[in-house]
Amino acid sequence: MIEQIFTASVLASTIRLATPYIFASIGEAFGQRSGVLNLGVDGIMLMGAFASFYAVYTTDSLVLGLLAAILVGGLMGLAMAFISVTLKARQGISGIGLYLFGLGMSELLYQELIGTPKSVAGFPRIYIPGLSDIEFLGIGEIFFRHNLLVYVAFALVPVAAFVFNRTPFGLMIRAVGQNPEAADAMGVNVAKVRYITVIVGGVLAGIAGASLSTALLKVFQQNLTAGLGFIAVALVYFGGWRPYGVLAGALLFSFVNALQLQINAIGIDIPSEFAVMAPYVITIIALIFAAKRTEKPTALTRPFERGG
Amino acid sequence: MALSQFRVRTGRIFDALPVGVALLLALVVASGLLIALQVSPVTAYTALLEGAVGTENAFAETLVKAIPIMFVAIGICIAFRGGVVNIGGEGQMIAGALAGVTTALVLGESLGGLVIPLAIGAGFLAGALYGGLAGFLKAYFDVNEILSTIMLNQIAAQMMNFLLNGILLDPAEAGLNNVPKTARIVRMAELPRLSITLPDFVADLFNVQNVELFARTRLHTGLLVAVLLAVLTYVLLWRTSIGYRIRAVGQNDRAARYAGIHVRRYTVLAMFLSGGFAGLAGVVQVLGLQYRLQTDGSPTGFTGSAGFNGIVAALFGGLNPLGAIPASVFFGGLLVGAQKMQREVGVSASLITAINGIIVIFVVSSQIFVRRRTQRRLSEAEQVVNEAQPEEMRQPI
Amino acid sequence: MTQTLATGHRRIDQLQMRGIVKRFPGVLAVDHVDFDVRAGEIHALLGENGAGKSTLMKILYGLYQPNGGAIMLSGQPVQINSPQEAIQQGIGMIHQHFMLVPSLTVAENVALGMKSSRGIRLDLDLISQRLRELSERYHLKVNPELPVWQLAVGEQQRVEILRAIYKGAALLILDEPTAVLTPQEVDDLFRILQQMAADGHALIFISHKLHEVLAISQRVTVLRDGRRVACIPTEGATKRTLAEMMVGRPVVLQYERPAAQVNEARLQLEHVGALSDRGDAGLSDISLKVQGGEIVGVAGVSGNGQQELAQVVAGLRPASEGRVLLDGQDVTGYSSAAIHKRGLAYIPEERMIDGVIKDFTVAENYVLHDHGRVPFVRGRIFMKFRTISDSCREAIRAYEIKTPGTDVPIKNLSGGNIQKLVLARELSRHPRVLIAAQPTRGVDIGASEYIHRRLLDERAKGTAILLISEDLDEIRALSDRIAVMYEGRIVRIVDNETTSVEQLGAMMAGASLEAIE
Amino acid sequence: SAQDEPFRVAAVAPSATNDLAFSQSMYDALVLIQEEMGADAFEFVFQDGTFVVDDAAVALREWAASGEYDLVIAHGSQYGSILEELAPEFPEVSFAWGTDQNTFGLDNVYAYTAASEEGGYINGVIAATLSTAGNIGVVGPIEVGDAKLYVDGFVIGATATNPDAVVNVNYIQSFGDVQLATEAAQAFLANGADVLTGTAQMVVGPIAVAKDAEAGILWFGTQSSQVELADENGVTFQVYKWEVVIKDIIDNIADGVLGGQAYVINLENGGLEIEISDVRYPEDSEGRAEIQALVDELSAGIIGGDIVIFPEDTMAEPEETPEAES
Ligand SMILES: Nc1ncnc2c1ncn2[C@@H]1O[C@H](COP(=O)(O)OP(=O)(O)OP(=O)(O)O)[C@@H](O)[C@H]1O
Ligand SMILES: Nc1ncnc2c1ncn2[C@@H]1O[C@H](COP(=O)(O)OP(=O)(O)OP(=O)(O)O)[C@@H](O)[C@H]1O
Ligand SMILES: [Mg+2]
Ligand SMILES: [Mg+2]
Repeated sequence: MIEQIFTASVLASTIRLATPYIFASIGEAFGQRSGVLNLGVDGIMLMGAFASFYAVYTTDSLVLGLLAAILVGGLMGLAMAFISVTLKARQGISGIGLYLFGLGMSELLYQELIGTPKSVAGFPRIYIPGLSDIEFLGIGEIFFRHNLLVYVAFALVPVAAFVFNRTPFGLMIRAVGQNPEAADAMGVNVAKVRYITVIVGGVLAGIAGASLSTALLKVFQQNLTAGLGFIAVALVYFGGWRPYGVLAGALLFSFVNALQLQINAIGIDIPSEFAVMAPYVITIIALIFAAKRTEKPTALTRPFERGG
Repeated sequence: MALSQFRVRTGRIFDALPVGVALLLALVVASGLLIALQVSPVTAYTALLEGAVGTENAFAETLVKAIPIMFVAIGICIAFRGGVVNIGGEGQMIAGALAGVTTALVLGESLGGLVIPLAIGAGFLAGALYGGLAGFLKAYFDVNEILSTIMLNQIAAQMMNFLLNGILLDPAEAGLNNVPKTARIVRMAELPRLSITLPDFVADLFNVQNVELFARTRLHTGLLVAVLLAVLTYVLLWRTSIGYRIRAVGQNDRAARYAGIHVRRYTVLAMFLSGGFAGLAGVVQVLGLQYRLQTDGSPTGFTGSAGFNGIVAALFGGLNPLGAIPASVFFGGLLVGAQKMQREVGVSASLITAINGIIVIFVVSSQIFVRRRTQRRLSEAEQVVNEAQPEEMRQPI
Repeated sequence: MTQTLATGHRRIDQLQMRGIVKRFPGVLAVDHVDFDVRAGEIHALLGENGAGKSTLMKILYGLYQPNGGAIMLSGQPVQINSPQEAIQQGIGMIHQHFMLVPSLTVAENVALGMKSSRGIRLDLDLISQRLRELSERYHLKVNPELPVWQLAVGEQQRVEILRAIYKGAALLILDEPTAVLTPQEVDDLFRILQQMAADGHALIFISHKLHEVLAISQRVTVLRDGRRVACIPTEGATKRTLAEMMVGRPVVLQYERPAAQVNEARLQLEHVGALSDRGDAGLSDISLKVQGGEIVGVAGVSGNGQQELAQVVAGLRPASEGRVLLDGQDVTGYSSAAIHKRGLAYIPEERMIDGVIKDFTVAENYVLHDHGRVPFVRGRIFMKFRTISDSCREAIRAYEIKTPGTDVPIKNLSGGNIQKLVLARELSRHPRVLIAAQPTRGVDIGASEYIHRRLLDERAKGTAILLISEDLDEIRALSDRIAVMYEGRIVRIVDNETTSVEQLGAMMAGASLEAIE
Repeated sequence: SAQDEPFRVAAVAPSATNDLAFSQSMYDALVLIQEEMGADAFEFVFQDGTFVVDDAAVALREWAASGEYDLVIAHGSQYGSILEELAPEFPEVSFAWGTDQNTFGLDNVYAYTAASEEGGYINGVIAATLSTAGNIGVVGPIEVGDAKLYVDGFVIGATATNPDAVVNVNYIQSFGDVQLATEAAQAFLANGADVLTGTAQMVVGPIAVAKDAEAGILWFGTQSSQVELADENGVTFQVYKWEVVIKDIIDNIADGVLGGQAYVINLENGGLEIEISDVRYPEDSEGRAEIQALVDELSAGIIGGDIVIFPEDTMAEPEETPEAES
């Protein structure tokens, strides 16, 4: 029974489910650490998902697919930066506006350019030589038989942690997110830093979308993300703005999800509403008991304006 | 002071020019899309306008759409002023609707007219408790409210599906497994429709006899409740000690603690009230409009995203309950008009969504110019320098 | 001909500011002010709160853009649009309201905005290294690894100074750098400044302490209400002449303190201990008694437990051990509200964070404690704003607070005026016990004098006053008894009259009693 | 409306007209009718993406009030309660709604539904026959409407054919969450399933899973043809032909009958068709012949009443009486 539930395939599924969350949440963490809350992640993901899907569908080139996602994500990030940093608009609404735009636009383009659901070959699974054959605890299946973007997502976490904690730029990001006035007084270009982080966030959200449409699901459909981007934002808070915390959140959430799917798959009969509820409930409960080590950017959502 | 504040605030809220310009720009940009789809922007926008305010019924529908948005927005004002970001309107609406419809169904006609206040009370309480939960987790367990409210939205939706498929399922539907819905509430529990008889002197102006506005429309008295509560909430926030404490906690919790304010309790209270208003939005949708609770299985199926639009409306309204009123009506019109536009020119729903996004972005971006104007105006009027400073809260969003 | 300084910066032979004008909504902060400073000179800038000192300097540092006037560096007209550009020009500034990022460590705050010697990797270890050397050399005790939020204000001030020295600007602006330093630290700082001047740096020094100005500067410029009223050589100037130029009227600098008429013990601490924010023992075994009608001064280098002491008494920090008695009643663990109700008034140290709500209006801040009490509410709920602004206007008049009105958000007032409002608010409650933490920090002579007199009046009324200050002159001027704190303990409680400054200084530095006797 | 006037239809539907599922099935029907009758004889407006129940109310009311439309269609059983309120206000307008059999006893409301269990049963039988592992996974949205009918029919058909077959159903509580549907399908495969089926828009995910899997996984579809998407892996698809109903309604309205009738599309009246993938089974490949034979036999059985999918007690077979229960 138990060994029927906790199978290697469940953990492999966890890894797959977590991938888009990791991309999107890490990206969002960049923006938020510098003080910009972007609620438009879901919209950017949708645009990225469509862009890369369309590129792959028409050219069969995965490289172009990825580039398309990066470009579109970056552009939407730029838009968000312009609205929230230069025009100092309320970040919350700007994000929601961006979301609506992405939601509608991606579907519209899909209807006009593709029409009915199609599927693409997309990113193939890459079996890491040697590692992927490890039978022990199913390690091979769990970790080493995924597509490229899955590996990239997990590699992204230590990189982000390094940038935040070990580089001068990371220092600027933290300072700008904590006390923009002080950063400004020390000659840091607050606006520039925020532009960069928000654009990075957009690019990663775009890739998150691509990981869905061209790597994991290999189809596109209206509202493909089904609100995934909002969960991604929530996970940033779960992770206390720390890359490894975000990773933990994404894995926990995805694991419980994979678990409830498995429980259904092996025909255990519980009301599916409660099964579907589980990841959300567990995530909250986990945070209640989790040790709160956060790097909360105190200037989050606060536009920076010099006194005079 | 409250007076001058009032003057300035309203001054800001109704500072329509930049908003108008932004709106025009947004429509210009959007017309690019329309043209690309071989649709005449003129026809499209005419339809949009007609659909929003073109006819008596259209305007009624705009108001109908605005009602739940208004309730949520009022609550959002309280939460944000208290330094709590409430993204949980959707879930709280559902909680309120579930409690309200259950009350109405259980009571039936047993208590006569009492059913309406009781159901509404139940709706408020349920929403308040659901929102208060997030506030409690924030205050005493340091669980970020943005996370918890987003999660609680999903949980509420599943709860709704579970109950609608189960004990709340309309008995007449048992075994038919149609899209789940509750039984219809008794007529006695329906909020009365709202119609306005023009006072004679007005009627005479247009030389018409005793016309009754909104007579054959779906406009219901929920609108009056919302407007009334908006005013009361303004009083609560800026004229009472409770509001003072909520705002103090929202602005500077350390000073609030020094002032002897129970920081945690007021954090919870802010979320409690905020959730309560969202709950009202839910129950009023049921009692005033749908007369039963039903959905397509998605939360939005019932809420129509009022839980989110309420946030946008509140922020457009300058986090001021009075500002929330016009802002909500604006959004109601936008959404209803867009539907009309979709029907008239046969564009797909997705285009409408995209255009709404563009409009939201442009209008919110225009706020900076509103602020600049207010600043200029105020530099002249010295005794109200205060409003010149951009609002700075612990956590505006 | 320009030459480079020891720090490698290009030397600034002369700074000239001509006809500078700065307007804020409702205020003409700087009104056609001329100001200049030469390499090797220390030029003091004096003025009451709100005179425009900081604003003028912020313009020089690129934080504000002037509405008029010109700036010239070594004769070249320059346009300084941002601190970045100021820094590039070799201008550095120590800000009155610290510009530190609380969550970052001291070293990180220094590293911020600088190139790393390791390219994309931070070189914090090197920076910490260098900081240690500097703090050794200049006797400015700081631990580079500690996050700034854990530092007391005085320590933060030391960080600001160290950072400025570390970055070694050719022109250095010091906006009230000594406000929170001990006498020893001030002496050390002055040595540093003279050293820098000798090396050819140009220094601008802002302070409200006239003896400091007289001791360190070669020239003094005095601002009043945004206008320059004088620019004179320090030679020949006296405290009195300077004070009168600032205030525009004769001022009392020495006031006599009648013998204390003490009554019953109103505040007692028995072996009180408490944790600091760091989680270590911020207070240990504090026993203290304050009687009505006396002022007990608490002296000590900042960060030795004074803040914790005040918070515990005020109910803002739980006591880990011991008892706090108010009028003989045990109030340990009471909420701040409850304690306040029992007649304790508290003037907090960090007034901008704890004492007021920046975006609330002056009137709203005036009723921070009493917003829920008669006569300010009707039916416990509805606030009577007419009554509130009336009594607020009353206080503004009585305490000579400079403000455009009661409707202004308090953040627009200058430091001294905010402090006056806090004082007015706390005294208006006729407290039985008053805790005054750094009551005149950053406050000009006029206001300080005023505040001191008010405290003495309170004393005469029989209120028990606990005066916590890092300004020894203040402690000496007001206290009957002095408790010296070091590392969370009370080293000793001495009589003001019979103790010398040297002895106090030694105790503050933690010297054992034997060493002093 | 007079004879020379075109017949005007207005329809509102929850999802997009290209969802390969519920909404598209009605949209395709209207397009087909228009092709047959000609654009000058038949016009229609279609508002899609209206999953917010209340938004549909606005559209329906406006269409009804305008008096320009001969038939107003509310395509989605969540719209029922709206019609219940609306129809009495506009007795001269003819309404149709589905999927349901309830006309609220109003004689200007038509109701229509699909006997989806029939195609579900046939798909189930073929699935069980072709499944070598005897393990089948079903991905459903929420447990209601024609989705439930199809799934129930499928399970009954499969287990009737192979009593030992493992048939697991997962209602993922969403019509749109492709990622969840995909992982649900993955979970089925991981647990040994070699045949998948499902219903609603999000099945595009599971279909992609079937195609992506190393072992050839079979896919069975419903609501509309998914041949294009499923190509190699698709076997049979139950296709809705709403035009059967709509045409009949048009005739009735021409005769002045505005409603009061409940329709069921099923195999018998040609409202349901079983399409065999011509990618997997090209014309006159003998594989196709077998499947065709099976389909024909089962269809005959169901139509002839030899095969009773739901024994009486579990669920009332919809009967075509003007007075449906209300
Ligand atoms: N950050 C802090 N610094 C110093 N003291 C604190 C801090 N947080 C809490 N305290 C002390 O703990 C007590 C409880 O904190 P607080 O007053 O914020 O909670 P509360 O709102 O009173 O909650 P409750 O409803 O449980 O009383 C306060 O009265 C205060 O004395
Ligand atoms: N950002 C601002 N917005 C509006 N008014 C301001 C601002 N900064 C300063 N002021 C006003 O300008 C005047 C000068 O302020 P400034 O801080 O320069 O005085 P100061 O001489 O530094 O006083 P202090 O000795 O208290 O530091 C004051 O009246 C103050 O209220
Ligand atoms: Mg308490
Ligand atoms: Mg100053």
